[in-house]
Amino acid sequence: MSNNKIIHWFKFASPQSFYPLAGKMIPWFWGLTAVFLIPGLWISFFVAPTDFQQGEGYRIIFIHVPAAWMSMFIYLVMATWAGLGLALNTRLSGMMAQALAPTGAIMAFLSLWTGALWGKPMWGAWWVWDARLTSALILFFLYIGFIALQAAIDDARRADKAGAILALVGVVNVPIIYFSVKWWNTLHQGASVSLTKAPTMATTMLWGMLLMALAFWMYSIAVALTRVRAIILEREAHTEWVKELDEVKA
Amino acid sequence: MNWGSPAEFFAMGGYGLYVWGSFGVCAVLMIVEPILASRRRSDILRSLRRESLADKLDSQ
Amino acid sequence: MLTATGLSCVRGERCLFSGLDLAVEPGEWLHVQGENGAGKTSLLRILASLSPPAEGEIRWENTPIKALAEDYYRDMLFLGHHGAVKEDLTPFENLTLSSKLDGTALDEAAALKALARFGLRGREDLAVRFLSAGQKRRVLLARLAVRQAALWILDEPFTALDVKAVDMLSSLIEEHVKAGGICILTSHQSMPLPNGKVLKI
Amino acid sequence: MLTATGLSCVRGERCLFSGLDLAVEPGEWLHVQGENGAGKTSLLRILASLSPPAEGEIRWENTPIKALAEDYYRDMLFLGHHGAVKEDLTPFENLTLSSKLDGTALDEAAALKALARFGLRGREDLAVRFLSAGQKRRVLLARLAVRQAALWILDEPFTALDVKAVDMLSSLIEEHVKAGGICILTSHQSMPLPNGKVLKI
Amino acid sequence: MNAVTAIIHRDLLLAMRRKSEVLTALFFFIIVVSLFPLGIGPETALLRTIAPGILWVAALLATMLGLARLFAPDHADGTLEQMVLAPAPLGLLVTGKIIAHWITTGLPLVLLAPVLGIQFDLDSGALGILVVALLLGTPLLSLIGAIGAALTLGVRGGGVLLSVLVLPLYVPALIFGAGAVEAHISGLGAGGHLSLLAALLALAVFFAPWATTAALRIALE
Amino acid sequence: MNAVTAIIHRDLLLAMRRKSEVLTALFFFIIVVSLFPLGIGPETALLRTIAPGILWVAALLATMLGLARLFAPDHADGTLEQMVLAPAPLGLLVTGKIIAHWITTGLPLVLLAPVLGIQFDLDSGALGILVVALLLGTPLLSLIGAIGAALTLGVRGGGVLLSVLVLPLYVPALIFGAGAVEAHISGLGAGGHLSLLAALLALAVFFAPWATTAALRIALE
Ligand code: HEM
Ligand SMILES: Nc1ncnc2c1ncn2[C@@H]1O[C@H](COP(=O)(O)OP(=O)(O)OP(=O)(O)O)[C@@H](O)[C@H]1O
Ligand SMILES: Nc1ncnc2c1ncn2[C@@H]1O[C@H](COP(=O)(O)OP(=O)(O)OP(=O)(O)O)[C@@H](O)[C@H]1O
Ligand SMILES: [Mg+2]
Ligand SMILES: [Mg+2]
Repeated sequence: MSNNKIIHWFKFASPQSFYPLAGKMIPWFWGLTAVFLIPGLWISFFVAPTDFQQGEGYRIIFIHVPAAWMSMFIYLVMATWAGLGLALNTRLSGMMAQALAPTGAIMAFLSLWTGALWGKPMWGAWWVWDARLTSALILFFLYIGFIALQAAIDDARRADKAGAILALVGVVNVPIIYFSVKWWNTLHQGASVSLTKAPTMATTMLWGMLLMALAFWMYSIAVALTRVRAIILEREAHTEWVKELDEVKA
Repeated sequence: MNWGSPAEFFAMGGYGLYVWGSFGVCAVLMIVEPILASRRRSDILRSLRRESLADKLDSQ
Repeated sequence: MLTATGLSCVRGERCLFSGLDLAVEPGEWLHVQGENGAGKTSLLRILASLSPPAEGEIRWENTPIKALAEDYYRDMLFLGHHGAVKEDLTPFENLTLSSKLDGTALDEAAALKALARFGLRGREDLAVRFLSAGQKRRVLLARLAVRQAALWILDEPFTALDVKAVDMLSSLIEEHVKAGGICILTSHQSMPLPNGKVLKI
Repeated sequence: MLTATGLSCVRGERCLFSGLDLAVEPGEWLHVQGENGAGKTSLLRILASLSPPAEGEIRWENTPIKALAEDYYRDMLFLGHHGAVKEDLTPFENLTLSSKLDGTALDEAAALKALARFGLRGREDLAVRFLSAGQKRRVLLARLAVRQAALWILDEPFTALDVKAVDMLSSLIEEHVKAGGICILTSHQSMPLPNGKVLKI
Repeated sequence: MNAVTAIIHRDLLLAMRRKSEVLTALFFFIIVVSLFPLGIGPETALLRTIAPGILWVAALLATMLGLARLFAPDHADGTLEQMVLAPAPLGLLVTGKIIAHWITTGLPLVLLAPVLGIQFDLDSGALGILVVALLLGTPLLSLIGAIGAALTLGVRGGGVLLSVLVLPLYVPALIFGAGAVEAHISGLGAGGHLSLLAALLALAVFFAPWATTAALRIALE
Repeated sequence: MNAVTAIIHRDLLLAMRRKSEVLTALFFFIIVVSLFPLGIGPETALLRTIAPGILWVAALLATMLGLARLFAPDHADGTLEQMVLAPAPLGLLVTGKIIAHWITTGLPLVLLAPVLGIQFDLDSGALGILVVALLLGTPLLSLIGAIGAALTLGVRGGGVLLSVLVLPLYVPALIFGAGAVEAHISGLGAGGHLSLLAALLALAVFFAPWATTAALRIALE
């Protein structure tokens, strides 16, 4: 591969060219969020039938499951960015990881919160120390650890690298915690959506969940891009290109 | 359509507290988070603008 | 020979220096001077490869130090603000253990001799934390005397030393440089040694 | 007036000094000299009532300092090897908070002025841990300049300071002594100030 | 009095400067509490019985971890010397530091404990007692802890030594504190335990600052 | 290789110089374990069920306490800089330090655990499994902990931050370790848990020194 090509490829990984690009993408992702969210909510509340066992309480599933999925997915994406930053020493990667962490933590929190609110009517307890729940809690702690570590380090470059190591070590941990379900008797529902087996859920419910999950996904991208723009400005405050930006000169 | 009246809708078959507690917190967080994120950007922009103004005054 | 080209160093939003070039030949020493906060410590840490420069490159015997890594460390000795002496160990233990880490074996007699040379006779077996400020620094000087390294990088080595110890250290540096070594140091006092260059930042 | 009679100091099994007498009048300053490990720091800590002497007594304005306790602390300012600056706080916060602890209110302008006087302009809001060795000591000098105390006890105050800062500190001490204050200090450099006495241990 | 507020102000400022430290102390509490079910297993009934004990032990440990940093940084950078030499009585300054310590570590624990209690399926009455017991108990922990922190100051192996000194002293607080909640759950009143806790607190308020001051003077000699 | 033995030698020497530190880590372990019967109450059957969990949590906490001092003193006095600048590869030196840490904190726990297990009325089979599990688990704790210690080096609020980082990473060790003993007690074999623990250890032996070294270099920049 020629040297030029590498440089070209890296161009998008530079904060300078990513900043305006992200600015252009944000409205689109907000639009997509709305596109998925509105029919998603419609199905959740007005199309999906009442569950014969759980009554209306089950409608929490339409945010519980997307939040739980996103919390795990965002962690993987965050760790990937962090690892890229460590390996290739690109500035943008660390910023992306830092921008994703709070969103991931919020998703993890939401899955815990909605799960707890679901558990009270279904199981009669806000919380049980079941493997699935516990592993979601640990995931939340991993996010908090990542955020706290980055907050505690002043130098941004150092914070990125240290955070990257932590994220990578944590990623080894996630599947271990997740699969330890097998060694534990569990009250929580197992995965009912899988690629190999036919879905056991009603199709309308499945559609609602998928739409909501897509909405959450688009939302996460939009927020992360918004945040990464702020982070880029904070870190590159004293570079020429920032000083030349229209919104700064104005 | 599952609901006869708005009251029925808000009662959620007796699970109103739990369902709206979940959706409510979810909505609040998802509204507050983007606001905070863009606030963070406008904060840094404001200080950058002040600085560039100060630079201009210096050079005059 | 140590050369650096186009070094620059940024701390926070402040650029301490930029476009700094230097070259020190064997048999020379360099006195880095500058006001408080000018960036002397930062420069020395960059030269010792402890922190990377914002820009520029450093070469040792014409090879970039990044590529040399451990080979550079073998040739180089860095003494910073911190003593790198363990307060709980005695001067003797500190000296022998640090030379073991450097991969050079130091026999008992040589260690005792070096300590005695720097006025630590009678304190060999007292934990370092009981020593006075100057005596702690003298333990480091003993290390300087026993470690074979071509390049010395010393950050304010004269701190806390009394007049006699300052003389001893000066002559140690003089010997080292005469024998074809290189020494780079900072100090707010002036140093009347031959073959010195001065770098002001 | 500070007088000490028959002071002795024992560390481990070593007697650092004994039967030491001293008297310093207002308008005088005392330079404690001695080799590394002679016991200067130990003496100064005893005079500041931080550690008790093995024997002997210290009087301030003819009253034993033990009896004076807080009244003595109000009149006395001690700066030791350690900076007593909080690394996480800014120079400005360090200065105002420490003067609050001393029971003297310091307004913002006075604090900023004192910091600027010691060349910390532009570093008022940078956490101290980012400062260079010399800049950290300069924060202490600013404290010296704002605190009203009759008796200054300074352990190696010139460490890490560059030439300009050394001059500033010297003139600060000179002013203080001229205004009827007392200053006791250690330093391995010689100090050409009027009204100085020397104590060798 | 001025000096006390000055020192509280300073310590809170320092705590804000390292916000993450305060938050992480809280998370430590949460994490330790969550570790036990992981080690013990998920049965709700079992966990409910041991919940007060676990919450209290975790509170003890969380308070204790922060103790090492109560005087040590001030000692290391010489501020403590300056405090001893300050014109204000050392006892007052020490009280100020203890109050700041409680505000930054004890108080958040008290506020968080009910949430964790819910995870262990405690009912609202038990949660109320838990909060009251912690409200009385955590200042006690800070006060006793300060003595230990002062005694181990500058001593080699301080951190661990500190816990060995302090944890036995915490035992009464643990017994009455966890006991109060358990007594409530098992239908006996919690009143007796709580008033004993209050009595201990009153004792400590008078005694601990004095002992801490004495220990600090010794450490600095 | 020479450098590794040199560093182990030095760290053990330092540990001997502050013998009290090693001993107090042990005492901490004992005290934490003993606090639970105080907080929970004396029923033997209850205590027996929760014993493995409590012993493991206490072991976790005891290891964790010592972690803060794994690199911090070397960092503060500049020795770490010298280690980075030593001709031997930093990874080897780090491995040496981790080994020394395990010898001074992990090993004593392993030796002491059976005694404490007896206090909770565990039978000899369970005690055997406990020892084996700890023998596999404590090096794992030291290895993972070293990464956390290196990451929080010189960072504000290091001590507590360290625990927040490290404790979640300890969870698998805790689950399989305590799980092994419980599986044995409940009649299922402990083999599965133990081999998982061994697999984790093997993974950590390769991965942890590397991550620690990288973190140390970052800390010193
Ligand atoms: C605090 C409590 C809870 C937490 C932390 C939690 C966590 C999770 C997580 C992490 C997932 C994603 C797992 C996956 O898709 O493989 C999930 C999915 C799910 N949860 Fe929960 N949950 C909680 C409570 C509940 C309750 C009380 C119920 C219902 C009674 C419930 C029902 C479900 C269902 C049906 C799924 C979807 C499973 C699938 O289709 O894959 N959860 N939960
Ligand atoms: N984050 C930061 N933001 C702004 N300035 C910084 C930051 N970190 C360090 N500095 C500045 O960088 C400089 C570091 O200087 P350095 O320690 O290299 O000085 P020095 O020449 O060794 O001084 P001394 O003679 O006092 O030892 C100081 O002026 C310090 O104020
Ligand atoms: N436990 C002990 N046993 C023997 N000697 C001790 C003990 N503790 C301290 N000393 C000695 O006491 C002296 C303390 O000296 P001090 O720190 O007062 O010296 P100083 O005059 O300030 O020296 P410097 O110029 O180096 O600062 C040192 O010589 C030290 O070796
Ligand atoms: Mg310097
Ligand atoms: Mg001295």
